[in-house]
Amino acid sequence: MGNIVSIVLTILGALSWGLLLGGISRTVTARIHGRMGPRVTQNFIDMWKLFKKTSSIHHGGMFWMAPMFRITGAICVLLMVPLVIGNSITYNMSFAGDIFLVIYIMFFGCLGMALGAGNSGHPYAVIAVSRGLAQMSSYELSFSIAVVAIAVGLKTFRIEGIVEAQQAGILSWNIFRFPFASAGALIAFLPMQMAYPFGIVLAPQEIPIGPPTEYSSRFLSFMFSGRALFGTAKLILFVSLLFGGASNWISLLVKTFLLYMYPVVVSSVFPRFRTEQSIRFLWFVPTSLALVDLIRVML
Amino acid sequence: MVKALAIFLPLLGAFINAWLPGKSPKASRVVSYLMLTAGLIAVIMLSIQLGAWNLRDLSDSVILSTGVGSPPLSINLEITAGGTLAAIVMYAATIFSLHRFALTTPKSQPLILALLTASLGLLFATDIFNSFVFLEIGSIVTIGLTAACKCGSRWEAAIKAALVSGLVTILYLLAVAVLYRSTGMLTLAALGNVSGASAVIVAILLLTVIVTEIKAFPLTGWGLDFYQGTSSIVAGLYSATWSLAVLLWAAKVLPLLPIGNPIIYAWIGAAGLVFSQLAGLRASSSGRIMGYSTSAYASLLLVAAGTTTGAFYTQTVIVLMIFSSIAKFSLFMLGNPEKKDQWSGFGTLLFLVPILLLAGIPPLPIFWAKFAFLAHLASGFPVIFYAVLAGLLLEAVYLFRFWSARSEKTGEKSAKRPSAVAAVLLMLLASVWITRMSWGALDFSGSIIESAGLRNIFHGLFAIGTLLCLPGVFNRIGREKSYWFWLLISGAALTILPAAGNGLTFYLLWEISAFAAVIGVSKGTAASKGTFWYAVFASLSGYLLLGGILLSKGSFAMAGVPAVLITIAALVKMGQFGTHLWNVRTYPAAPGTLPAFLSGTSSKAAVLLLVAVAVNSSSASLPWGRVIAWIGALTALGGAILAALAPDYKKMLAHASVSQLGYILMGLGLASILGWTAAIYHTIHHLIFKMALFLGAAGVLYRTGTTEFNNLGGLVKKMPWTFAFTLISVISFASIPPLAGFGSKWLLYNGLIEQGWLPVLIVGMFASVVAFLYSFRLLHGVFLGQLSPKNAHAKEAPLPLLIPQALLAMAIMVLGFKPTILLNFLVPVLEKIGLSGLAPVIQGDMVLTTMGTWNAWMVGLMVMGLFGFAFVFYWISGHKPKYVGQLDIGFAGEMPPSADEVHYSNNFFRPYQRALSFLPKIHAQKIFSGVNKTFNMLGDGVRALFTGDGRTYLAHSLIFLLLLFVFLNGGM
Amino acid sequence: MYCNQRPEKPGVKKGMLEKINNMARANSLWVTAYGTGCGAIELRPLGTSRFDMERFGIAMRPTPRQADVLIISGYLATKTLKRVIRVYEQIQDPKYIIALGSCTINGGMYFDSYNTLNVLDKYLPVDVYVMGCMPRPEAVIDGFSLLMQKIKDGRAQGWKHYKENLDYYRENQKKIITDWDLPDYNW
Amino acid sequence: MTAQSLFYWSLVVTAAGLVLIGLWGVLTRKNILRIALAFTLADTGVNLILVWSGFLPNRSAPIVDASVTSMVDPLPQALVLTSIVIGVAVAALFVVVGVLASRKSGSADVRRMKELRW
Repeated sequence: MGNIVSIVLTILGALSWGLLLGGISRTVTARIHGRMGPRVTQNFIDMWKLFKKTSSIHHGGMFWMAPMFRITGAICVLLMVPLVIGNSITYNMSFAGDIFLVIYIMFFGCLGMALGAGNSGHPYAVIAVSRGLAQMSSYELSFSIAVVAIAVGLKTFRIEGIVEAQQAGILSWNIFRFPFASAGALIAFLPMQMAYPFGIVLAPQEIPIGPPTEYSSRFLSFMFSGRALFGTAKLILFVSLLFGGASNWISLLVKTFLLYMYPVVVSSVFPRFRTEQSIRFLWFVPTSLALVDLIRVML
Repeated sequence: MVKALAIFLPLLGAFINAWLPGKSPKASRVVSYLMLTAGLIAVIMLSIQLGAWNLRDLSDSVILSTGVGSPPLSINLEITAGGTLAAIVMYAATIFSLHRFALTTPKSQPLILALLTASLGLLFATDIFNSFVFLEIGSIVTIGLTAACKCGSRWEAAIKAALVSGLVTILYLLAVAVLYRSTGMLTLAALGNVSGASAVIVAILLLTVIVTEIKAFPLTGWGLDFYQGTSSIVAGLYSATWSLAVLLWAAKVLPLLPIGNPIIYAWIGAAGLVFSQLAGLRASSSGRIMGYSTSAYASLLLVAAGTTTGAFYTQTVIVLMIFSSIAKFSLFMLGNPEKKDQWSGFGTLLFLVPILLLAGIPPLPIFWAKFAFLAHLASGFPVIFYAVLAGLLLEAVYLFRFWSARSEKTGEKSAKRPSAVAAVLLMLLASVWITRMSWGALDFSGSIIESAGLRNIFHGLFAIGTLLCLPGVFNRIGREKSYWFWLLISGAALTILPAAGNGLTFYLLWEISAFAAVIGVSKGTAASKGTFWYAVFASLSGYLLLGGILLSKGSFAMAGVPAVLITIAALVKMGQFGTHLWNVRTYPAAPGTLPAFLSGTSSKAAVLLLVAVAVNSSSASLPWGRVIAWIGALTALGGAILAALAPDYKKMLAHASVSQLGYILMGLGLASILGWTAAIYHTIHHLIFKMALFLGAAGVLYRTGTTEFNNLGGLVKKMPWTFAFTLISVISFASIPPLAGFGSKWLLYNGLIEQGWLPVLIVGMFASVVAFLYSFRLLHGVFLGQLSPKNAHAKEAPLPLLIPQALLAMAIMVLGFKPTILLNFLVPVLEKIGLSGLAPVIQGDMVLTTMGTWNAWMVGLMVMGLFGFAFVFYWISGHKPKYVGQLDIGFAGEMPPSADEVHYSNNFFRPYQRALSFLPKIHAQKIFSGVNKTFNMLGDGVRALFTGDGRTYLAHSLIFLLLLFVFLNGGM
Repeated sequence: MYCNQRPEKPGVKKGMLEKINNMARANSLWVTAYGTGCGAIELRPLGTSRFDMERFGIAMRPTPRQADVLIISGYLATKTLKRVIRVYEQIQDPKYIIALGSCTINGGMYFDSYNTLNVLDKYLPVDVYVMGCMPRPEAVIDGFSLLMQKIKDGRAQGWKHYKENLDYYRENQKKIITDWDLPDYNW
Repeated sequence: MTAQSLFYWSLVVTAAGLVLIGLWGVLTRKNILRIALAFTLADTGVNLILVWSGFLPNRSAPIVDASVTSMVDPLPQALVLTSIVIGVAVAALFVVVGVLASRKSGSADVRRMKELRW
């Protein structure tokens, strides 16, 4: 029962935290631009407004179900990662699988969203999916190398085990024990968060906002909440993988906040790659970084 | 009395015919038929008397003496048991071709009967000079028949035959003179008595004569020109009577020649086989192709003469020569493809059986002879064995090209060719007969794979895979022809395959399965190319398998070269690493549900083969497991990228199939329990999802008539169930939890990490991510996006295609949510084999390895629970969106002009392709066309020998003679 | 191929919840990035650091599906009207129109042009007019704040009016668009 | 050298010469009829060799009458008869086919009869 409560609270908390972080990031970006920016609660208002629009359209079954896929996929990732180490009630479902399961279940939501975009019939949506998948297949390369290097180095695939192995002080964090793999993973984190210079999926200037082009009203609000959840889940995953996890709630919030600001800041100062440039960059730079640690682990 | 009748009735008929007035063709036909039928009966009686039908001992004989003296002044014939079988064929061929001669050249009846007489005489002759007489009669009649036929190049063909026969006369008589001078005798047995310098002279003269007459390389040229130039009827009769007689006569003489070590025949034959078949690759006219095939069998005769003796020699030669002659007879009787004969249905089968016979496909008779013969070669003459294998493979290539070029010219009119029908029936009867006799050599005890659990898995897979393809066989489109029979045969052979107890049985079932599928593929639309590639690669893997099995003496406990050969055979069958070309060409061309069978079920035979090799080896591992795993990994990656860029639904699935098979290889290469668990798991999983996908593709093709992405899209509205099943399969093969695909990847990665094969792991993981590219492309290109107006009439796929898909989708769900059902069965089975590594621990729904955990049931519950919750939330929140069509999109205030213009499908992953552009473009196609070009060049080089100038052929014979002289003198 | 159904007439919603909803709507105005005339140039500075419309929660959306507000920026040519109708009808309810400049009120300096609509109200339900030729960004922001006030008060009901009187608007629109090929309602 | 051995050797030399000339002619001549002639020459030579194969010194011809006590082997001579007959038939056929073939190709040149090749 406690587990169920924990799961519900985790979902709600992650949603709020994700939306709040989104609002903060909009403000931060505005300040970098020299603007005032919206309220930090702006994302909540937007969500509410979208949720309460009185009409909406859909283009078919997959279009209809895509937000469900998206939210389900995001929550699955969220629940597979233990939140606060030592507090076993916050481990949620993480006993059911290891890091490989998390890597693959991340695609669940992506595929769902891609299917919805495809079903919408809008060419831009599909172009964006094509770009997104191409890019995803590229950054997953370096990310999976980094994960394998860390997991093999620590001799466990269980995320819990990976976090526990980092509890011996700040220098035992994987970012210091596996600096190259971490660098690779952190570069892969940028396209994961659709940050510039890798923001080719949503590219508002050429394929107006990509996959959710046709999504309106309540569908869009589901999409946004899915994105917020997924973003939070990825943050927690990265914190667990590289930054020693969290031993209490404060450190979880602080670490995820700081990690969230990294793509926001990078994103604000970079222009965008072309698709093939992005793919090639991701093939070579982060991959070769991550490979260094993989070779180290192998030897 | 019977003996005499059997031989001389045709002669009598010829004389009567010659004296009959020319204006009564009917009477002469009656006479001919009477004489021939009576003769045929006599020969059959003789053969029964001599016990020829058991094919065990063919050397029994009776002597037929004529006249008062002894040979050479009179004619004495020794009627052997084997010879009577050939005589039956000759008689039958003459009878069945008579009506066609009667149609075209009614006056040629005496010639035909004379040809038969000469053939029979030569077949049974015991004397050198008698043989000379028959040889001359045969040549003269052949030239006469050619000159009498109605085709453009007859004079040229005749003059070349005449030139060669003139030279042969001279050389032969010289040999006769020397022999007589040396021994004072002219019987064939006298050849053994000659010694010293005379022996060399006699040997080289007669060998040259024989090689020229049987048209073995390099003295083939005149035969090629003759077969090409003469009419197909003459060529058919010629090959079934005179050519057969010459071959068997040569078989009789060759062992008697005073040549020292007969291995020289085998060398000439083996080299000739390779070179002539190289040149054969370039042949295009049917006559010439048959000529090259004749040359191949003549070379085989030489090899047999050089390497075997006694009853085995007789048996091999009789079966090989008789049945190749029948095959050529029926092919010639079917006419020239240049004349654009059209046929369909039974006609194509008529054409196919002889081709398969010539290529030595089981259970046709030549297969048995070739198998025994090659086994003999493998045991003692490895180099010759390899050369013969290579030559036979080349022969198969051009024969299948001939067939596939032919099968394209199908039409409405069915040819009525009783002669060919009779020949094909004869071949089929003979194959039943010979198979029955060889039945004892087969072994269905399953002793190749000792583990009954593994065997049962594969039995079940093959049976289920075949059964699920069967309901949809009648949902064919347009020009596709009925293929269910071949699907059934192929599936049945596969289903029995795991029970094979020895190499012969395994190879037999393997080839039956492969070539039944080849025939099935030929029933598709525009299938000629697909058929050709499939046939060629099936032959390649078949011959590699054969080589491996024979080199290890029929057992699967092997190492070294045989194991490598067999592994390569399996890789070719799986389409790995460059050989994917055949998959990519075959699957799109195959009709209806056949691609599902090929990709889902048939390719698993290769997995079975690898398993068989591994479980019989000492350490339960494949040779060079690491290399195999790398091949698997690279193929998985390359196949995935190619699949993402493929422009056609079925082509994409073919690439994807190759890619997914790569994972099985990675698992098998590991040789640990985890790896094998992953491999077998993925084998089952691949069968399930690939069949579902291909059945879905069959449905789409059936309803829309196309599989090109450019013409598809938006079908989800029209075919929702097909889409749903395809979606489940796609999610599964993209290895997204909670469906079945994740399990195989998880087990595989655990296995790879356990063994420390991290680079392989990385490539494999990368490939699995690239799989997302094509999985989305597949769903979008066919089902999502805009519905093209071309497909507005499409509707849901028919039930026979849908129900199997539904079952498979259910299997995916079950396997995904409760993989422990399978693992609980599989892991104990694999633990007994003796693999290295630790087995995964299964606790309830939890699967544990040393490093990872996986609870599929909990994951499944979580995903389904969340999904269900979201679903309910949708409903109760009162959200009622309005459904609008795909064209109602925000399109800058405009209305999309047409669905086709807003459907993004062409060059879908263009940016990816651009990003890949730094790679040199290594197309497997280019490599293979390079190979093709090389072979063509070699073939051109070889066939430059055959200039077409008759005198060149004479020069070839003389040079051959001189070389023999130098060689044998040097040797002595 | 196109959905041809007529829209249902929206019901009236009142109460506390609706007020909260209206607050949210007013503070999150998403604008279709669609310029119909010269006034579009005045919208660009709104996003810059000087005027920064984001502080009011106003954002540009590239697709009508996700927008709330359509800005008719200046004179509306007869040719453009068809596109504007389609864009407007594709926006999901509730939706608002801000009309910029004199031309939208009475034709402005183009009042006697053969191709400019003089009174926009007859063709589309305008919620807020912003006068000027052209109105400066400050004026546009002023217009937005007016719209926000109207929404908060529940008075921005142009979209309802449009749906209820679709026949009237269609009749007027069809007078201008002689080659009418749009569906009955652009979903 | 006795007359017998002179005869013996002249037989051998003539026969061998005829065969060689014939083969040379077959290989080098281009006219189809000349080739036929060359074949006939070679044929004759071969027949002589056949006769030679039964040749025994100091024997008479195998025509049996009272005066003959020892004769050469009669068998080859019988065979030669057959061979000659066959040779005639072959030659006749060759010439017929050659003439008709040259009519078809418009020339008796064997090099022009290369429609069928490779």
